[in-house]
Amino acid sequence: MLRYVGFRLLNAIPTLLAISLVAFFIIQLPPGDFLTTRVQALEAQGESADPALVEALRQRYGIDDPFWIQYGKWLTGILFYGDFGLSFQYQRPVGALIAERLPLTLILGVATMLVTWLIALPAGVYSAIKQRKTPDYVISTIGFIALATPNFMAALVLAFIGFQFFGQSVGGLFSPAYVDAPWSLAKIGDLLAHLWIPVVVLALAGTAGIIRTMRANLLDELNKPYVTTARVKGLPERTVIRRYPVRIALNPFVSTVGWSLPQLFDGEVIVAVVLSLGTTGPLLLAALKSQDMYLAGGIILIVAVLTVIGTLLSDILLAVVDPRVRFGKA
Amino acid sequence: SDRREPLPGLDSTKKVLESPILTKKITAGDLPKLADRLPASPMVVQPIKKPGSFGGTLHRAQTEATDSGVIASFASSGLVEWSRDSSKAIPSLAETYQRSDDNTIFTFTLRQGLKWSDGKPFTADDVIFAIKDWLGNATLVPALPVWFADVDQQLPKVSKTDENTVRIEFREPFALFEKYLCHPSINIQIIKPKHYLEKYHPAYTDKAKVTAAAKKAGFDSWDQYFADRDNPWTNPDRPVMGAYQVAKAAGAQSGTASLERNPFYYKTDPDGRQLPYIDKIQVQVLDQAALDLRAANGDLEFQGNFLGYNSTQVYLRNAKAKGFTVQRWQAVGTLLSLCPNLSHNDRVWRSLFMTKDFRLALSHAINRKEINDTLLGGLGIIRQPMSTDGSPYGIAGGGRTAVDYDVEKAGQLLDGIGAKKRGSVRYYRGKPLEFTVIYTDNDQGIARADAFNLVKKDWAAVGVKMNVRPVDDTLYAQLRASNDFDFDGTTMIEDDWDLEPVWYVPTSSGSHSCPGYGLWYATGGKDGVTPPAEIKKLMDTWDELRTAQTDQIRIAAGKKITQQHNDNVYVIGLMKLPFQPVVVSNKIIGVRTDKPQLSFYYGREGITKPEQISLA
Amino acid sequence: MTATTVTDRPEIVTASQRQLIWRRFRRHRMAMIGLVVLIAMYVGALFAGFIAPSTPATTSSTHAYQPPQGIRLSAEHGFYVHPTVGRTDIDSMQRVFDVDRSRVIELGFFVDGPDYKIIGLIPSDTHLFGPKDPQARWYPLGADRTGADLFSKIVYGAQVSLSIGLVGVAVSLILGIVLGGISGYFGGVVDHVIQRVIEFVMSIPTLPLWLGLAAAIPPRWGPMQTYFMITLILSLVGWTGLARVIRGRFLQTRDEDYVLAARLDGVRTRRIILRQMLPAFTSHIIATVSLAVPGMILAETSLSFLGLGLRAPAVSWGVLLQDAQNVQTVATAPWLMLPGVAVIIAVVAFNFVGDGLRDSADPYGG
Amino acid sequence: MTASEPSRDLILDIGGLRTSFFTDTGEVKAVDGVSLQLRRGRTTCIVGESGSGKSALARSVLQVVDQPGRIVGGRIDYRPAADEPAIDLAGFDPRGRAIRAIRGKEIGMIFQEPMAALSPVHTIGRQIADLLTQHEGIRWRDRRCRERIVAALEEVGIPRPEERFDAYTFQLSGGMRQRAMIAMAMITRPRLLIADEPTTALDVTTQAQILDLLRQEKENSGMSLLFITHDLGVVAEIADDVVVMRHGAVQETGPVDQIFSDPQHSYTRELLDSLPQRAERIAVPSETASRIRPVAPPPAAVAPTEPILTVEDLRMEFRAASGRRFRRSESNVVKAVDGVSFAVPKGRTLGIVGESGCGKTTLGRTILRAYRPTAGMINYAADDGVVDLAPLSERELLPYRQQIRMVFQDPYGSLNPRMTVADVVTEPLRAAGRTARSELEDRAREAMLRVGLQPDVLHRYPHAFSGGQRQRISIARALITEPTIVVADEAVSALDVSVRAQVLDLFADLQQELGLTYLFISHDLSVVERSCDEVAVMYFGKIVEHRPTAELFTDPQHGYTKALLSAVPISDPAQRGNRQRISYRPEEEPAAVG
Ligand SMILES: Nc1ncnc2c1ncn2[C@@H]1O[C@H](COP(=O)(O)OP(=O)(O)OP(=O)(O)O)[C@@H](O)[C@H]1O
Ligand SMILES: Nc1ncnc2c1ncn2[C@@H]1O[C@H](COP(=O)(O)OP(=O)(O)OP(=O)(O)O)[C@@H](O)[C@H]1O
Ligand SMILES: [Mg+2]
Ligand SMILES: [Mg+2]
Ligand code: NI
Repeated sequence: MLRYVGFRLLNAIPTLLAISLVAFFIIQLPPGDFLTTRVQALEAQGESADPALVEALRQRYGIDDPFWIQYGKWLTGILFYGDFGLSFQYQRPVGALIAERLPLTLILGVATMLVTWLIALPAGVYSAIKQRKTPDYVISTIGFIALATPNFMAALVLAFIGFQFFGQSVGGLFSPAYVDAPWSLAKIGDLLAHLWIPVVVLALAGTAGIIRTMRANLLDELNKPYVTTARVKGLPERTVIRRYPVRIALNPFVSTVGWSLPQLFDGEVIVAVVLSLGTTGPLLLAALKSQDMYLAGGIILIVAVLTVIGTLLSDILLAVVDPRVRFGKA
Repeated sequence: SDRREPLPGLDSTKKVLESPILTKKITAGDLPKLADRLPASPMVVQPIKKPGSFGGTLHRAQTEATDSGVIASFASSGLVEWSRDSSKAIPSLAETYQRSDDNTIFTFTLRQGLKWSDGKPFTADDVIFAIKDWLGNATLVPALPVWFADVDQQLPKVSKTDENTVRIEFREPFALFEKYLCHPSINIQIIKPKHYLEKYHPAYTDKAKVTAAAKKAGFDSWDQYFADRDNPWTNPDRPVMGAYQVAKAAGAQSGTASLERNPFYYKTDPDGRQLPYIDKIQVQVLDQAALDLRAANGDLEFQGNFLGYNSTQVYLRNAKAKGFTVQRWQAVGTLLSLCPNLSHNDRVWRSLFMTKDFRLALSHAINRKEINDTLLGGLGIIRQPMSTDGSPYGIAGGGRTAVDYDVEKAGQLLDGIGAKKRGSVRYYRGKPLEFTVIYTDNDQGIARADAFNLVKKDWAAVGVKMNVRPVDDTLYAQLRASNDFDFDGTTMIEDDWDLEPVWYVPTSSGSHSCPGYGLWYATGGKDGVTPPAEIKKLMDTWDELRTAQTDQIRIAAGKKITQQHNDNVYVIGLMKLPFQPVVVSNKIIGVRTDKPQLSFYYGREGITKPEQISLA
Repeated sequence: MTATTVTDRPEIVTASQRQLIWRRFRRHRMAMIGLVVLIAMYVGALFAGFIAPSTPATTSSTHAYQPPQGIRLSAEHGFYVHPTVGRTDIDSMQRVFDVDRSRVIELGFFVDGPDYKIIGLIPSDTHLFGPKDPQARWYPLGADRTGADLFSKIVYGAQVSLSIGLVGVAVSLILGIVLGGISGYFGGVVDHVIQRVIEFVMSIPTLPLWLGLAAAIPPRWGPMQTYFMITLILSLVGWTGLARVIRGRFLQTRDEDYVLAARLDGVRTRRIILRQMLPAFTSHIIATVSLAVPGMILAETSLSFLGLGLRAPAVSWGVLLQDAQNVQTVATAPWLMLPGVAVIIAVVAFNFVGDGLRDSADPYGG
Repeated sequence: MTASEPSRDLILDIGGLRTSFFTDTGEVKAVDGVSLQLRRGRTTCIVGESGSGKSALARSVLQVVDQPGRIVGGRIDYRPAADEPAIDLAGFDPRGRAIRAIRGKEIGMIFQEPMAALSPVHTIGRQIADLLTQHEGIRWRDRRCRERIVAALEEVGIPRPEERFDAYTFQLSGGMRQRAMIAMAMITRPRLLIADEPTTALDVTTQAQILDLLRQEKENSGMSLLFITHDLGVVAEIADDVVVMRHGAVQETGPVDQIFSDPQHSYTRELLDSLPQRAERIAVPSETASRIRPVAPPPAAVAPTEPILTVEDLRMEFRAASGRRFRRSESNVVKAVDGVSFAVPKGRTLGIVGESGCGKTTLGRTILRAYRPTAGMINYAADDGVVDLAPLSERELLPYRQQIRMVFQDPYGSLNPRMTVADVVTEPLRAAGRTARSELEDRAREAMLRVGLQPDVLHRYPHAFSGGQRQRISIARALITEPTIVVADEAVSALDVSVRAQVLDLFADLQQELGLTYLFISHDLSVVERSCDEVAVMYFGKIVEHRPTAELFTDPQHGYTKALLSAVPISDPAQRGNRQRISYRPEEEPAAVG
């Protein structure tokens, strides 16, 4: 087991290197560089930058250096000093910027995931059992509508409803009164009051896919002879379904659960932007748009590492829950 | 709310002179007494409405975490500052201020006993440190900014005659220096807390030590660390002279910055109460939609910057219920315009664009009224870009050239320059008149895509084909800098362009209408496109303005530039927003009601001298 | 040998399986509704010029933010609406529409209107329905901020939005099946390499890929080229998930006896993959596709939201929705979010059709 | 209703039962008015044509008929004990509580296809424990639970039951799975056990063990047994009563002796007649011998022709996959075929027998080059000279794929569930591409008719057939290309005797007509004896004995052959218990099977 994990981790190193390289490349793909965006941003505010200064800064930051040199600098910094570089935009170390946003990102991600799964899995099972009956159609329709509603639209409309009917201060995860307050019950309550919109938007959007897959997987299993065997044992129908076909239909989900790890980091970008959540998503988006390459690169690298870990985790989990995999029979 | 029971500060008129939160600190022994904090002669500010009471938090919002505009608006401080009508400089940190008759020597005498927010004395050394060790350090500032450069990009001579007197001497007259000194984003840069920053500067501290500290903090080099330490928006430790100091920076996960009052602030009201009245400012970073909803919800007590004109309707709808008013300030920098590339890389197009009749024809061909009716319900202000009438450089009746919709005239003009129609498109020297307008998409004010598409329709009617092409920010900047575009769609500023002349005079490759000439000017003719005589004339007039010895000369030169624009329509204007909404909570006292400009150059909301506003 | 006389046409052998699926599909009520809706939408998109009473480019200075106009019916005029003139109230900044009740705009079928070309070829100016007077304006779903008819815009927008999904999914499906199939069927080194590539592509977050690639589209490209590139970008990002799934299924199916049996029947590899193995996961593929097509439609809207991809004056549902992305719209012109409803209807229809197909193709299904 | 005295003695009384499958193409009346009675404490065997509705009947009793099937009429009166009232099972809601109390507790059931009947992701112990928890309230964590299950596993003869308790289904051989299924059905000591062909998958020795076990259980606890089989030998071994079914209806019922000695119905007679009887050589009473159809004379003893297939020192090793994912395993190699050599002359039939897991299937598949052999030669005398198939590439093999065909052991698995039968059967023709499309359907119909299936089922999917029907589809598919060699891997195992006879006749006819050569793999020795010219006995991958059929059966040499022969059930209830079984165990459990 340990050897296997070790082997997989070794395998991941070239993947990660390749990802870091490509990520770094992609970030620089759009024309211009951080300073051009900076100039443009200043101009949008009515200021203008002196081209001579910009040129000097460009040299100062080494933005004009060849791709390889920049990449090399970045990578050696990470590898040897754990230094992710400095964000151009914030003029702060990238590591600190990411660390700052991590807790909320995790809270939002985990909450979303839990809600999604808690809604979707039972709904999918029920939908499969009631195949082509009214509950199936109702669940499907709701799921599809949730899936089809563009996230940003849902977020905006919910935010507006929150404002119009509940007088809620939209945006961010805390009301102004609690932002700076130390943690307390009231603050947690305030967080929950703000968390519901993004969680609902994100979770609902995710349910349809899971409902569909669960339903399909389960339908494939429901007619298998081993289900009849279970019935013949005299088990109640619920137990039959839960213990046998559902158990097997869940496997594909187990094998993807690790993948949702990286999604925590860039899945909610658009909603997070609309609702001004202080998570890593908007940070990444802003960094990409302003070509703040060390910041963007840092986040992408973390996401990539998480992906690799997620895959590994999935594989291990799958092996744990599915003996066929464990014993190499599937 | 005026009739309410006066708060303690007002009641026992001269007894409560400082904010209760400071009184508490004094009691705790953390702070010296008020008399020891104020300078010998504090600057007295006359409240706009009436003296306020202490306390409260002002809530604001912005869309970018890195935008430090709130510092310039609410916590700026300089040797001098704008007078209340923004017409001239008045001494601020300086008790007295003189400039020589020829605009070369500027002398400041500081108030006695000024203190930084950490209680350390503020002296002439802090100014000299900022100039010599920051501006004068090639690592920190690789190229001198326009607002502080003498001829040949040299640093002016700086000296102190005594602890409280600073003298800045330019070799050539610098007519705009005073204006720059008043600029709330610039004036704070000329004073720096030497006692705090010298720890991070190799001229004062061992370079190895400075570098090591920088590395430890996660920076590659000392200058980055210095810049970080020097940033009043992100570093709560940096001493300031302004009314507020950042207590928590906005980078944190909540995206919220909080500012707290500077206990050593040097201004008082006429009764001797130490300003500001309001204790705290909280700034939340929000997306535009959320910010608009916040404003509509009455959560933002006083805000103009970042508010969308298009959402005015929503603010107005909720204003009464949520207890705020929507003021209509003058909109600045919203005049949507099309800049033909006068220095086009293509010779034929360059000569065509430089032809006045062509520009006039294009201008006449636009049905501005229709665009205005469609997009702004007819409320927009139609004019060509240039200084407005009442402003120093404005000329009477300016901005009206060729704004009337006259397709026939446009056709005649085009025929006149030899751009004849073949089929539906005109040809000029064998080339079809087909152009691309680049612009960055931005729906904040006038929806650019919609406006340009309407123009496209109008121009098509006179045989000029235009492709409307929204481009990414970076690409936009790059295309412009490399002089590689036909038309640039942008919003123009009108007044105060002397502070950023590129809008009207091609002084650098950042020019919107002729970057090629701008580069030529900036490089002294080494690079770029050699401008024709009329553009050279524009540049000469600009030089005249910049080095004017007196204001008369400066203003005369400015008017000349305006006149030249008015005659030639170098940039084709469409229209600008009728106003800029500013939400003001009913609880706020002391906000100007005379519809001032919401302008970057006057510190935006800072034009109302926010240290004297208070929460009832 | 004794040959039984058979009169049936030989095609029946293959056709009947399709018939079987179709027969079951027809019993799936929601799927049938979905299919009808989809066909209607695609026909609408194909004949956009004919269906839309106006064109996306026809603006009006007096009808910006015109709310939807309900149709009235009277004996005298048949179907009609009253003409309106809009203005902005300076105090409230609200759009006010003065309805002129003394005049009517009669509506009818097969009326003259703006010129267009049927399927981009045959010029015509007959519209399915609209005001009888070609100069008059009627806004069944309201107007946008330039006074253009939203309904017409939605109809035209369907052309891009509904095709981007299909083309994108087709590309990623082909990539996914080919690469996933090769990977899963042959295994070994090929599998290892393809797996690494997939893992690699999947590890790159989509956002930077979108941004990077979309921003790299040359600015002078026309809307068609941009549209094509966007489709390609979307599908390049999308194929990996499918490939992974298909590979997994291939690995599983590869060891099934019936695959071996087919091999021993002398069936060639390509045919084994296509005819024997792929059908085993049709239901999965259908499920994935019916989720992916809407995924593409939504991705296009997301790209538009991020300010990438297509932009006005190109018309797509994403572009239209992008204009609706502000508080003002939600508060004062909610009808501008109707393109979102179009997205929802299309997505739901797609999914029900996919569901129906899945259920009908399932041999165990009742 | 006052029960009359004899009905008290009935544990199950089925009356007019009708069960139908409602398919797209219409209603399939699988059970069409069956009435039958089961006596308490007795074994009732149902025999009948394949597809006659035996499984459907069995499943109807517990209301677990597969979708889209359902009981449409009739009653199933179940009387738990003589002094208890009867309850009508047919009237219960299939998902309801009442029927659940019966399932597993009162009536146990063993399914026809044990491979798929167990969950792949639960251990055997866990799956059996469900019953204890549900019906006896013994929790999974309870120590007694494990004890009971281990004991039950031991009872059915699963070696090392402690270990197997934690084994997963796929870790067991087919025989062990079957036995685990039986253990599961019997752990609650049900009053009635329904066993649907529980021994079909087993080799004769294992089958004998299981029959013994069932018999014992019946004697010890008075369990009643409803036993479905097509093997009249088995019937003769264990039945008290026999029910003969055909076309969804009961043709004849009666005590076993009566059925065997004095069959009333023509179909029953047909069944018995078609019995390939080998008992005659082991001194059978004359009256039975008279009914036995003489073995078809071997095809005209042609002068020993050149062998069409010569296998030389063939070896096929599998790298055992266990634990691959977590341990880089010390690769333990399974030598499934371990140096096999033989030659088959053209037009002859070679039988291959041996116990489960000895490598019969692997040998057959290797000859067909389903695997690339580890070593050895497979020389095939094609029209254009002898080729060694062993080293050929997939592409080079294509021409021979039409000539050497295989009937798969597991018909269910070898039929693509998503292709209609028509497509499956014609696939080899289409692959070869030499047959006109227009001809395909004709060929399919013809092939179906040949194996005794109606062509109108061509458009059904494979799952909608009974086990025996599927097997015939497999045969049709193998024969449709008019091959020269057919490897028939347990090709008739699931067929009832009458159909089996028909198929065997078909094989024989084709052999005569076309000079077909067969490799006949089977565990059913009676079939082998009837249809093979020579027999090779395999034991652990090696051929231990290879001789002409008659010689081998009369005078087995190898110890294993002797054991095998002694375990064959004799189709004569009169012979029951007359025979000593020989066991051959040179070493205990030499290798794990499965
Ligand atoms: N799912 C199904 N759909 C339609 N018809 C079915 C289905 N399952 C079985 N049948 C049909 O029902 C009939 C009875 O099948 P059943 O399985 O009971 O036969 P059986 O007597 O057990 O045969 P065997 O001895 O081959 O197992 C057969 O004709 C079969 O084709
Ligand atoms: N693909 C494979 N991988 C690993 N081992 C295998 C494989 N196929 C067969 N074996 C092993 O080879 C041995 C022979 O199996 P085979 O299926 O040939 O037996 P058999 O004689 O046909 O048995 P049965 O009568 O039960 O069908 C068994 O131990 C089996 O576990
Ligand atoms: Mg059966
Ligand atoms: Mg076998
Ligand atoms: Ni024939």
